[in-house]
Amino acid sequence: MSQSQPADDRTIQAKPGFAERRAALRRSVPLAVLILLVGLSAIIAPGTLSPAALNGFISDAAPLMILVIGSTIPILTGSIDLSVAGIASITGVMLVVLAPIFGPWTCIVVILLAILFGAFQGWLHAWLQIPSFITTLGTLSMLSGLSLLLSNATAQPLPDSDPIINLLGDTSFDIPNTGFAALALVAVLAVVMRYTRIGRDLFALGAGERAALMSGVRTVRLRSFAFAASAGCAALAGLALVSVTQFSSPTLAGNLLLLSIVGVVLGGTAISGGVGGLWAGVIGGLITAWLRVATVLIGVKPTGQYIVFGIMALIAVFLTTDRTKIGIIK
Amino acid sequence: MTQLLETRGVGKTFGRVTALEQMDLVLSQGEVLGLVGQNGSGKSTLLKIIGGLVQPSSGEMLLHGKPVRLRSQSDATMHGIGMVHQEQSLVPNLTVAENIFLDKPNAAKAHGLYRWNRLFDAAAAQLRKIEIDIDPRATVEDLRFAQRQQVELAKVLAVEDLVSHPPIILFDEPTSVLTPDEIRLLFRQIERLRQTAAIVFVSHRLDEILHISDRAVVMTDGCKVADEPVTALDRESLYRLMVGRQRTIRAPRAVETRPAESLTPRLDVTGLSTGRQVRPATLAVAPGEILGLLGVQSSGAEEFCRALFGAEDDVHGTIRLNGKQISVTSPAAAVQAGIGYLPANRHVEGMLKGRTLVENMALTFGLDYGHRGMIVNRRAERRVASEWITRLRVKTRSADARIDDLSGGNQQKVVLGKWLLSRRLQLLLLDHPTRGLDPGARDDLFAVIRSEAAKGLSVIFIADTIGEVLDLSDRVIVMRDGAMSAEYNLNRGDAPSEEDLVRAMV
Amino acid sequence: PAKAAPKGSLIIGIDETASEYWAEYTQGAQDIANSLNAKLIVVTSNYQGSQLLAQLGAIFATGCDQCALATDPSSNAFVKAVVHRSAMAEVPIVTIWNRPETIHPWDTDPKYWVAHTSFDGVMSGYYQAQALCKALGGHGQIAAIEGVPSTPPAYQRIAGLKKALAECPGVTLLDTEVGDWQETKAQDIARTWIARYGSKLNGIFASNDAMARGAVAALREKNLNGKIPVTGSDGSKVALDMVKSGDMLVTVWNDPVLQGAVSIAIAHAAAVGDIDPAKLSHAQRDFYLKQEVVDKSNVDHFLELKAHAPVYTYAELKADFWKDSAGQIPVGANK
Amino acid sequence: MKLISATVAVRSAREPDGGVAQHLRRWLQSLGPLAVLIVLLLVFEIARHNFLTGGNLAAIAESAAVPVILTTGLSFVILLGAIDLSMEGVMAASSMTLSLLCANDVNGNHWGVWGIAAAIGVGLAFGLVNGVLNTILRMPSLIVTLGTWFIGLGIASILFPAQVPTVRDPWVLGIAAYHIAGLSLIVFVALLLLLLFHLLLHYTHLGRMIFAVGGAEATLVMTGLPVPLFKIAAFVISGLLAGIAGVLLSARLGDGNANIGDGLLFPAVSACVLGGTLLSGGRGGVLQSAIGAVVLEVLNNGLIQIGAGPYVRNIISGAVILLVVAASGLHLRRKLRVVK
Ligand SMILES: Nc1ncnc2c1ncn2[C@@H]1O[C@H](COP(=O)(O)OP(=O)(O)OP(=O)(O)O)[C@@H](O)[C@H]1O
Ligand SMILES: Nc1ncnc2c1ncn2[C@@H]1O[C@H](COP(=O)(O)OP(=O)(O)OP(=O)(O)O)[C@@H](O)[C@H]1O
Ligand SMILES: [Mg+2]
Ligand SMILES: [Mg+2]
Repeated sequence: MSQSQPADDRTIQAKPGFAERRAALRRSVPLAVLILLVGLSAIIAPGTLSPAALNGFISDAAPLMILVIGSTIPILTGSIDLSVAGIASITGVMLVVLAPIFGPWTCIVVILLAILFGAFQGWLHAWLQIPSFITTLGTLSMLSGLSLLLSNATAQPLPDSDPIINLLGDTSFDIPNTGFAALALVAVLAVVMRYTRIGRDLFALGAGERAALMSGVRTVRLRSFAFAASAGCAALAGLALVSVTQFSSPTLAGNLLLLSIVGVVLGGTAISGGVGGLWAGVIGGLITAWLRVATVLIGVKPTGQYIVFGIMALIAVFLTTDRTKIGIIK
Repeated sequence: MTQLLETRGVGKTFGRVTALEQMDLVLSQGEVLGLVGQNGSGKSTLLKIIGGLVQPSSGEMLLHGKPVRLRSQSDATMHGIGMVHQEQSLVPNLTVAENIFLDKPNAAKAHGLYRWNRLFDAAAAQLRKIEIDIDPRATVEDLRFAQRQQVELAKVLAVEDLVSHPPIILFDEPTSVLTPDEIRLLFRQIERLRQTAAIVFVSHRLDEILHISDRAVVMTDGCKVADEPVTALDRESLYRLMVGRQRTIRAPRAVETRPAESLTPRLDVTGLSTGRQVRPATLAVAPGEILGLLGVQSSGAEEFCRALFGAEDDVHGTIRLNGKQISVTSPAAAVQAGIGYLPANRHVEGMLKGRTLVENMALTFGLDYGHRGMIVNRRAERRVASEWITRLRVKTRSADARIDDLSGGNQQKVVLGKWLLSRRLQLLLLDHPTRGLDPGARDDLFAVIRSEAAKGLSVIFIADTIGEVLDLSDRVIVMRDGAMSAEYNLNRGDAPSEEDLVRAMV
Repeated sequence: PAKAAPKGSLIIGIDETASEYWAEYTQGAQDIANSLNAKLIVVTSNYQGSQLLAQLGAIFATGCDQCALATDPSSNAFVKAVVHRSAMAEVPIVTIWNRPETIHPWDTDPKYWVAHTSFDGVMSGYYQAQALCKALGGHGQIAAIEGVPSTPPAYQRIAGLKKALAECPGVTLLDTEVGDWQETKAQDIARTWIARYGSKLNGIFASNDAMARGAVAALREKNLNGKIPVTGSDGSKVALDMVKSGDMLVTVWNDPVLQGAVSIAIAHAAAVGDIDPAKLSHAQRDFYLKQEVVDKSNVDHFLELKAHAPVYTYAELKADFWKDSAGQIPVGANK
Repeated sequence: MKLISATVAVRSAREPDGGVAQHLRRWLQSLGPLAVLIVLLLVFEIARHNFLTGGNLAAIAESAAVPVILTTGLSFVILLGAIDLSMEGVMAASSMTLSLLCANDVNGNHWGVWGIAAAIGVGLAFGLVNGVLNTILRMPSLIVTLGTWFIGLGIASILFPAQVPTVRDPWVLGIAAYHIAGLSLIVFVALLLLLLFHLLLHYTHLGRMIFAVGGAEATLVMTGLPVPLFKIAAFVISGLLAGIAGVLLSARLGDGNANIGDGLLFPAVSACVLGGTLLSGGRGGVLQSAIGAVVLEVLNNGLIQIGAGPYVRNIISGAVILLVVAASGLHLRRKLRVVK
């Protein structure tokens, strides 16, 4: 075009505006809450920051954190995976059942099975277009029935020579290996999320599925990936759990489902999708793990523990939820 | 003429953006006011303030000479002000009757209890008033788009009965999504209301403004720059007032620059049909060719494009791109093959809400600027996106602004940028790309598309108006009832008249 | 509120707070704490082993000198982990109810896992079924409601039931359903049975008192309470009342106060050196506590006991921690 | 009008046909769950011949009564597009309140009807808190109600006296004990509530607006309607009915129990979805949800009748839920449909 206008009023500012800076501030609230909590507990009970205590905390928090990180991925796309705790539980059961067949490879096989299962359920949800809430509620029911059936509803000792379980149950530099496993998982997933198209597409799906679809995002495949990832993480969490207990049980991960949802939200990930991330999962997982023991740390009477946990969780969510990015809150 | 409403020095700022400044406007009974202006010039904001949806930051409004504050839409309704939105504002899972009375009290729902039959009767009366035959018991989402638009109209026009004084009716780009018949119906209603009401009518189609309004107000950057009777205006002068420069007349492209007769067509479609609409269609597009598709609603032009993009169910037929047969089972497969699609409904299908411009633009082809096409390179993406933002003249504070904060026309440019960013795009399908764009922005857009086509991009283009098709296309195909009914090659001097085209369409 | 557990604290891990059984268990432990002038710390797992582990971790974090722990590990799966966690903190531990067949105090962290104690589920089931057999005159059909299947008391009690039925061939088992120890589930199950079996159903065996209450409530809906005998186990107040009123046939008295007192006292004894785990016999490290059948004839005695539970003191128990032992847990009991 | 005819229309690709067929399809669709119910009844009758007896049907009615009440309340929240997970906690708190305020064997209270009112009031208060946290403090309902679930359990465990409080109040016990035509009052209370709330949903402004919020919340806000009030009202209804369910369950058990609601939440959510009250909001209603609840009870009862063990039952009911939801949505499958 010959008579093109000077683009003076249309130049692009490179400097971040006020809104961006405020958003950055908002994103750091969960971390601030975590630091505040840890600081408080250190004041109340100075021993909590001793190496031994921290190691205990890491080994207790690792399964939950892994579960939270896994659950974050489907939630980023706006779906939800309610089957994570069920998968974590059945992992232990499968370990016992399959050990005679696969020997030292059992853990790998179990994780692969979980990933396959997750991919299948993601596919079921996306391809058949069944809401994830109800899909995973259904599979949760089936998984718990199956693990009860397979284990005959009993706790069984793990095969004691499993190399991966032994590795997970061990420590390096006096720090539980499950902690390192969680870190490695975060690192791998972070690279995938940041440097491949998967991460970008996941967020796009959460921000606006139709638009993402019409921009060439493969939604069915991506959902399968998201649920496969969360199932894989859940299986890893299950392995971390049994590496501590050394026994499998069909109800091993019990109420970790609810805690993992709390964890996802506490990290600042929006349940409606599109907002949040792995880092949020890590922080949310740590906050939740801390909340779980906070009642004991601050000496709440046993009858008050539920209430205090509930109220603390609500306050934490109130502080960490970024409402500016969510138009309508359901 | 009695003066109904007056705004005095009304202004509105959103954060640091000034959307509207010192607006003085008078609305009088018996007058249709045409409101025009570039994208982002503040038309919608002004209408929303009058309609009670937005609170002004400064200034005051006088209704019948008395100052008023409108706190919400229903508040405005109670004062006899109704607004037809461009995006429909009906509640899909309620009945037609409920929607009509959503923002108004009615005896049939006094004390919070519904007397359904009375409510249906009251709604039927409203629908009868504007000669619409729709069952008030129907659920809105079961209605066709056109019917919904009529319900929307009925809902707004029902304010007439609410007040004793003449109502004020606001239309924000109502025609951009209507068919000719529907537009005719709308204009008939406007003619009917003209005597008893004050009307504000916003459109980017200058012809419509000149046709229906008595007075035209032109806005630029939130300010009123002209306020004149339409008799003193013509298309050219209005355009100049709006855009601030001369209108570029289509420069007929030299025939010899068109590689139209090259051996392998860019796109070669045989026997394409969808379960719903398109009868088997066969056509070819040459590299660098701009093909205009014309047709009334349900002519199948849109389905054809969406089928090419893999967005329709039950698609049959063969599609060849550059001579190679491709299977377009999903939009992702289409993108993979190098086909892009600019959707008509950008709010749902085009934009990632809540995301920045860069994120929106880099979504599909950002990876092409990464390392080995596998690893994301954010810096490179940002640079390319910024280039396109400048090139498309997107009016924005920053490339990192959220797309939601842009005006509609600018949003459209960003969505287009997402496709143009690509280095390997073969074919771009434009589905009503100028919808909501001001004439100046439309010319910018056309210029960009022409220059991309000159570099070899093939374009299929479904236009808002026949004028646009004639403006941009090398070749025009008219579709009717899912099949092609006529073809004109504009570059061969085979230019049809608008009458010819309309005849082929209906 | 105190944070670091003071020297000599007693810690107990219970499954839930809103339960008569666990309240009485806590009471027994509180008695001992009072007699020692020690602090009692209660953690609640809500039946979640991972929760228990994390909370114990938090308590042990600050170090705990001469502390003692008595806990239900919440399920077999967590026994080893809980014992190990306690051993790492050098806190002697006594477990109750849950122990996998394969591990024992003397072979797993033997220095700190002082003992395991439980009630004999086989015996309990056996007593109940015998009473049913007798009440039905040796002829009839009964149905059984089982607890959470992965817990030893659940399968032990059903095993006891089957053992008794083998000796009472006229009575047959119509059906078995899992009621997860829950009153409401048992009520639904019993209601379904009443509809399905009608007059064929002559008695209901419930593996605990809560489920027996649910069964009685279901019978009451059809005015069948007192007509179809119901048995339970635990000896809860409501069950005793129902035995007295005739709604229940028998319950088995497991004294949670005693259990709480004995379990924490043994752990404390090991913590302060009053006993040396290494010198204890297997029968002292893995034993059942006594239990008794309650029927209409002796229910008043137990109601009296309920109203005025004896106050245990450490000094008193120290004389013989195993006074109320019913013997070593036999091999295979936790299979 | 030449220039106007020169415009070409734009439409979103998929358009309903708007005709009679659409109504018919919608109507048939709403009958789907009912068809599932009938099929299940027939299957179980064929498998076990005494399934459709008066006694067993009455047993199903008794078991379904409380789930129906719960799904009725939950439906209001789900219609908003939100979710209420707090019911198990609410029932625990209301059960404890009831059994400690009405005549019982633990303390000297005998508030009678006021005790019932107080217990229901507890449910109402929970609903109010949920609604306020969700709408005023703008916290997602999923997490708010997860928090109040814990708080409800906590209140129950704080209230719990040293022993299970047995209810002695004849009024309370009478609710479960009094039978008409072989069915306890609980069943009739459930039917009454179902009818009442169905009418509320369809014949009142509040009900219709709760329905509308799930369809187009932004539009209602823009219109200037008091949307937060509607949402709070929906949560209050849900809490209220959970409170009533707590009372009825306690009446049936004859005592106060902190675990009284255990395991009722997820079936209730499934029931809503099975019946056609979709989690995305704005679809379905209390009658549909109630059918879903009855389907689940029939399934459960039938599986017990044919002797399926508890584990197999878990597997089968999970599979049935998936199958039914998948089958009922199959005709809606589209390339561009968004389901989360
Ligand atoms: N809620 C808002 N937040 C931030 N900026 C806004 C908001 N609403 C409007 N604006 C800005 O105010 C200006 C005027 O917008 P408005 O929608 O009134 O323009 P318009 O004349 O209707 O444009 P179009 O022709 O595209 O419809 C634009 O720059 C727009 O980005
Ligand atoms: N709540 C809001 N928050 C932020 N921005 C908003 C909000 N509401 C409207 N806007 C912005 O106001 C501007 C005008 O919105 P409007 O809906 O009028 O679109 P428009 O500019 O008229 O476009 P179109 O031509 O598609 O109608 C847009 O930039 C829109 O993003
Ligand atoms: Mg506008
Ligand atoms: Mg616009």
